[in-house]
Amino acid sequence: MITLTHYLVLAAILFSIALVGILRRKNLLMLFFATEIALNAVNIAFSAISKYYGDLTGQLFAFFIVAIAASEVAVGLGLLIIWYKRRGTIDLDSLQSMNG
Amino acid sequence: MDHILSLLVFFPALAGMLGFIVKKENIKVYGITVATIEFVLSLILWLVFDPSNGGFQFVEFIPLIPNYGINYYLGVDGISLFIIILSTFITLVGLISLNIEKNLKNMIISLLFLEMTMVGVFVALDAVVFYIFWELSLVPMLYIIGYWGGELRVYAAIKFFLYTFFGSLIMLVGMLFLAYLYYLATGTISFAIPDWHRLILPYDYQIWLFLAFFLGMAIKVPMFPFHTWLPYAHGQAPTIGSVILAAVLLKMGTYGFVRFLLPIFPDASVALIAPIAFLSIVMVIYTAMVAYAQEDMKQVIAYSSISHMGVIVLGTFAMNVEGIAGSIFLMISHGIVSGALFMLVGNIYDRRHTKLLSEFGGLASVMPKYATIFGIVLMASVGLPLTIGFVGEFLSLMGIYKISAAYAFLGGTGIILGAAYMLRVYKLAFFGPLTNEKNKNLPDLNWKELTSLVSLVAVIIWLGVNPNPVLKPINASVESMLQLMEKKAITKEAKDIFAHNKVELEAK
Amino acid sequence: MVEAVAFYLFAALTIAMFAITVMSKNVLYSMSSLAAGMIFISAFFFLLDADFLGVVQIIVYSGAVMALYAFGMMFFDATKDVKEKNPSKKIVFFLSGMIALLLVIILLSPIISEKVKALYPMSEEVGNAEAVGVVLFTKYLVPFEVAAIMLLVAMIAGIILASKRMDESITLKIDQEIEKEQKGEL
Amino acid sequence: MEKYLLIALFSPLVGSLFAALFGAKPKRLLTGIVTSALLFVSLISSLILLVHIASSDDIVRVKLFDWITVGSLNIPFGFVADQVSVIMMVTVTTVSALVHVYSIGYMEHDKGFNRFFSYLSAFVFSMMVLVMSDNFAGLFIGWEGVGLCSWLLIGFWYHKKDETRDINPSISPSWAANEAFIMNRIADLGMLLGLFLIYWHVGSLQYDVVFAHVDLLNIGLVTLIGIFLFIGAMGKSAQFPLHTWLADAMEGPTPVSALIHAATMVTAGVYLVVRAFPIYSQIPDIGFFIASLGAFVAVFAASMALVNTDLKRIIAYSTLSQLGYMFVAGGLGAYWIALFHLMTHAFFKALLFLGAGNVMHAMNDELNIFKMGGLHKVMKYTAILMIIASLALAGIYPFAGFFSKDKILEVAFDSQHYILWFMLWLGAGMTAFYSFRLIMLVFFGEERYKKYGFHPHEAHWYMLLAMAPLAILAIIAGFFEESFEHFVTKILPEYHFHVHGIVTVALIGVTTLIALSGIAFAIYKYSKGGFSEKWKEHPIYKLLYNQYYIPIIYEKVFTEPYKELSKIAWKELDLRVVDATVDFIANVVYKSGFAGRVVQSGNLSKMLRWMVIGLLVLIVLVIVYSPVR
Repeated sequence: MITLTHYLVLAAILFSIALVGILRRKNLLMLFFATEIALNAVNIAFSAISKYYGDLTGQLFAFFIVAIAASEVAVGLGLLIIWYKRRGTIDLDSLQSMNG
Repeated sequence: MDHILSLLVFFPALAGMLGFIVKKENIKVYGITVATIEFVLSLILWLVFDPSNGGFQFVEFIPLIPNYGINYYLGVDGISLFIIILSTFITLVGLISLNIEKNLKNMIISLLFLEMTMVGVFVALDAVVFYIFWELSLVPMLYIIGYWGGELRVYAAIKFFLYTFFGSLIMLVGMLFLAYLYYLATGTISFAIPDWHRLILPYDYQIWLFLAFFLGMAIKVPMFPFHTWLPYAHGQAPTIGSVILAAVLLKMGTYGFVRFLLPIFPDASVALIAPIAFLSIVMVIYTAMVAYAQEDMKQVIAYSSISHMGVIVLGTFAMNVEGIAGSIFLMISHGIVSGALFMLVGNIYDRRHTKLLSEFGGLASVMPKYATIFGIVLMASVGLPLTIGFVGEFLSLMGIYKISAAYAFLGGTGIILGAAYMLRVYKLAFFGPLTNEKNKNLPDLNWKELTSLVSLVAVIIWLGVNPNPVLKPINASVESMLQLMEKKAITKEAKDIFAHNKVELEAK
Repeated sequence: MVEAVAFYLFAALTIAMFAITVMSKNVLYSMSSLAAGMIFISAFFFLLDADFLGVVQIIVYSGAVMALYAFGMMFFDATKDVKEKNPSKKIVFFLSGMIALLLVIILLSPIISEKVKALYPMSEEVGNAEAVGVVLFTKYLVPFEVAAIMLLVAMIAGIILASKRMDESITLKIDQEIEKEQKGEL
Repeated sequence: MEKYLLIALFSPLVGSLFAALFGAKPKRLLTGIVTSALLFVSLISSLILLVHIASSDDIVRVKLFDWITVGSLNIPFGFVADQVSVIMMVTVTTVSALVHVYSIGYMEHDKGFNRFFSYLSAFVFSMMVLVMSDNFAGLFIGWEGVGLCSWLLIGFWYHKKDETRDINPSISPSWAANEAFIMNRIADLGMLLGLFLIYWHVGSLQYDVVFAHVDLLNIGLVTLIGIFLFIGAMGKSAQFPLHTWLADAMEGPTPVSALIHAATMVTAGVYLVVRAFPIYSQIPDIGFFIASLGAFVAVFAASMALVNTDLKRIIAYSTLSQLGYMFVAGGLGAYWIALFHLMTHAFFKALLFLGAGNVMHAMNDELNIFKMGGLHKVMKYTAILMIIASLALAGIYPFAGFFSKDKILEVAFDSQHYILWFMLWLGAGMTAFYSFRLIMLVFFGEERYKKYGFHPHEAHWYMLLAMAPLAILAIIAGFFEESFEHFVTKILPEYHFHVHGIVTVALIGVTTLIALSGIAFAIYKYSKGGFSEKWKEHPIYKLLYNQYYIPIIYEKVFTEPYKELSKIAWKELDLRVVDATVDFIANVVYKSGFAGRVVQSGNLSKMLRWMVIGLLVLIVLVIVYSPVR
């Protein structure tokens, strides 16, 4: 029997994979990918909870997350392209102008 | 008359906002007009004030956040009434004597804003409102010191701001906790000070809360050893800044003592008389000595301010009518006198652009009017009878004598040491031969300076000869406060003190 | 039983896909595996009776988002292997591992489910898409509209950002260039 | 009668304010005339009151309005003219009216003419407040008021610069003024404490309430009150060890010295003891201490007068010495005798000072008596007046000093304090000697002033005329002894002598003898050219000449260490410890900010790592503080 816990653990694992990506990769594009994974992991958790508590709110939350992810990709990619045009690289370490 | 307090608080600020659209040439007249109206309003307040009523009058109450007991709650009693009048009076006098060219408009607007915060602090009966005004008062002062000050102005301004701000934050924590305790005791949260006055707290809580409040206020007073921001602030501030700082802003601290510490924590206050008296006495003697060593005229007066504030604190913790009423009167008199002294130093600074005592000498022969007024104010400062300075000092020391003769004696050394450093200044600046060439053609006071100073001198002598109109309302309020404290006292020590802290005729 | 098999199968697939996404040096591989992972995730939604969400997942993620990425990648040199100087892997894996471990611990612990009361209970009579639609257009109408506006804004922003002639944009010039320009060097 | 009381009190104030109007203006003779006239008004009112009280025994009381009302404290502006205060009023107004007239001449060339009269009349007002007040607080107002005026008047010639002690032992007028003020403040603190003590145990500061209540207080308390009040009296009356200011106060104009530092203000301490007799008669031990201190000062001050060369300082020491006599009488319970001596002393000492003023005027403010001599030829009247004053001071029959001073010696003998009596007796001899040393050196002998190129001249006729009444009083005042006693003992306690007849006569004889021999010795010695120069090298001479080195000791022990300490307090303690601590805390915060700045390197991947670490910490916290266990 697959319980809520199964789903949640799966979500946790996926989220950790995303974290690995966020931490490990320096390529901004890869960071975007990792972010998507993290969002999806959370989505799974939401819909699982929604199902096991019999409440639609979780699903709707996931739905809005998808919307946000889509917008994020649109804007983020735009910015990324600009950056690439100007600098010729999308390496994270090149984003150093915020030096404190 | 229902909303006279709101009018008093917000009129200067609103008028200050309007000041932005006033032409540059007219701004000074505008400022003086506003301050005069404000002053007249405060006098009207006094006129309609019922001196025999010890409670709060002209109370205004508008709920702001009722769930958390935060309300727009104003009121005035004998304790705050005269400090309000002092604030408006000093602002007016300061504006008249204002002698600044640089960005005059901003100066006058900040002064009017400052006036709002000062009056606001003294009329607030809700701790949150009190705290808001308390903190807001830092902003214009920071600007005044930081923009118009001397060479080290930024350092001085930041030190002033951060130091006092630090203290107030601890006080804020105290306030929040007190409101929480109120909630535990009654089931509703309240930030109203009169509500807190009725709250009887356990002794341990009292001590800790007392310390939290005390720290915030002690820095403002400033009590030794939290006083070091003051000489810098005074040394760097423009004349008007020093005048208002010494005359009114320092009084917020001692006013807080009377308004919060004594009635809310009577047992803790009694328990901590000894350490506080010790600090005050150190403050009196030590700063008097430091004042004696100063080479800069303004610094002498800055340190003398601290020294006198020590006597005020002593009087406050005398826990009897004489002492507390005396200390409140001393707050007013110190406001007038130190304001006048700073103004006088400002006058000479405007002429010579130096405040170093070594630059002066023999000024009495070139500036006789100046010397005369300085002399009168000086005598008020050292507490000569029939000047305003005596009444408060006499009563404060008399009050603390009942607690302990030693405190009164040690605090009283202030009158000797005070005479020593003030007379030293007077001798160095005004007496002796006129040696410095630059001083030979100094002009005497002009009408602008004379107006402001003479009005201060008039108050000095009037309230010195006839302090009763002021003392009567103070007396009524202090008496009712002491009754409250006596009723609230829980420890034996406090009960003893309140029961015996009055004249007791002895029979053989 | 079918459910269990499906869950484990898709779980393994998703994890594998995403692992490839994260570890691969080639961006194209990463993207492809990400797209695949997304589709596999929608399987969970179907398993969880969230049909509508599953469909949205496939359409939005695998369709729109991945298309965006694909187009975006055309701007970059995607054929090259990504060269990164990675910091110590130990820290990365330690942190992620710890978080995973702790999350699992948290999630394995029993949840007090009795107290949770459904706000919008699922009904058996109507289909999932219908139920979602009802809730979405009644209770969540305002957020929905806001989300729509957000998407619109994001779309416009994306277009403008990607299409503008970057060489002359003042807003994005870095300070040095502005200075140079002021000095008349540019 | 209330009307006269108020006129007597306020007319000096009116005069003072009138003169103050012209304060900074050039000399106006009018100010001098108006203030003097108003003082005569005051004098006449006081006399009317005196006659009224003497004839009807009616005590006049006036209450103007409440001054301070707080708690149970109520201090009114209340004034009383009873037997004691009316005597003081008459004495004060007499001397001050005459001094005012005299000053018109004395200050005629001074730039601060108007200012001077303003201060002088203000002084008289304060003194009247002091003596007429019906409560201790009012007394304190006058007490401080006369202190203020004394400060203003000692420092009247403020423009003079500071000298070393060798050139001018008082350093400068402004220095002397400050010294006087601060010294008095020290004593005032004692007095204030006394007032507090009275208030907290009696609940009032009104004389009648306090004195009615004294019997009920326990004796320790009364002793303490007595001590505190006497500390106040010590300052104002310049008793040891607070005496140094009086000699330095001679820096003020001479009329000031005559009025303030001889006749009136310095006797305020005696007045206080007399006024507070119900307290002091309860505590004879303190009384004896006061008497002992008085006797000590009587001899101590007289010894310094023996060798001094400064005309005014000699008279100042003699004042000090006479104040000692008064305290002996007061301390031993002979209050009316103290008051009597106070009055006669006021007359002849003012006369002496005014005479000295004439001499100074004639000698262009030269004060060294060794630069004078033979002046009687040019200043005949002054010489006569000063000799009258000196005879009175020495206590020769029939001059006023004889009656009052002799009574004090009798009291000392009668109360069986023979040591005190002996000291006073010795003092009487010394007094006679230095008085006539002064007369001889100034008015007789070789005309040394010619060597220094002085051209002395007699003073204005009205100055001499102003002195004449004082001279007459110095001669005849003694004969009012009986009526004076009768008058004031309606309030003050009588002093009952135990020795009578032959012993009294013998005492008078012995005292007169030593006074006469003192005079004779002075005349003999100084008609022959005085003591040899060798005497000046003698350690005793130096000790006396340098006032027992007390001013120097004070400077080394109190003033200079205080200056040093305050420098240390400021530069070391305040700046280096207190302020540095504050700055240190600020610096720690500032520095830790700098240290923590590394975190914000701007590198995104590092930031991400920090973020994840933060996340980890949060999750750990969630686990640790989880509400679900």
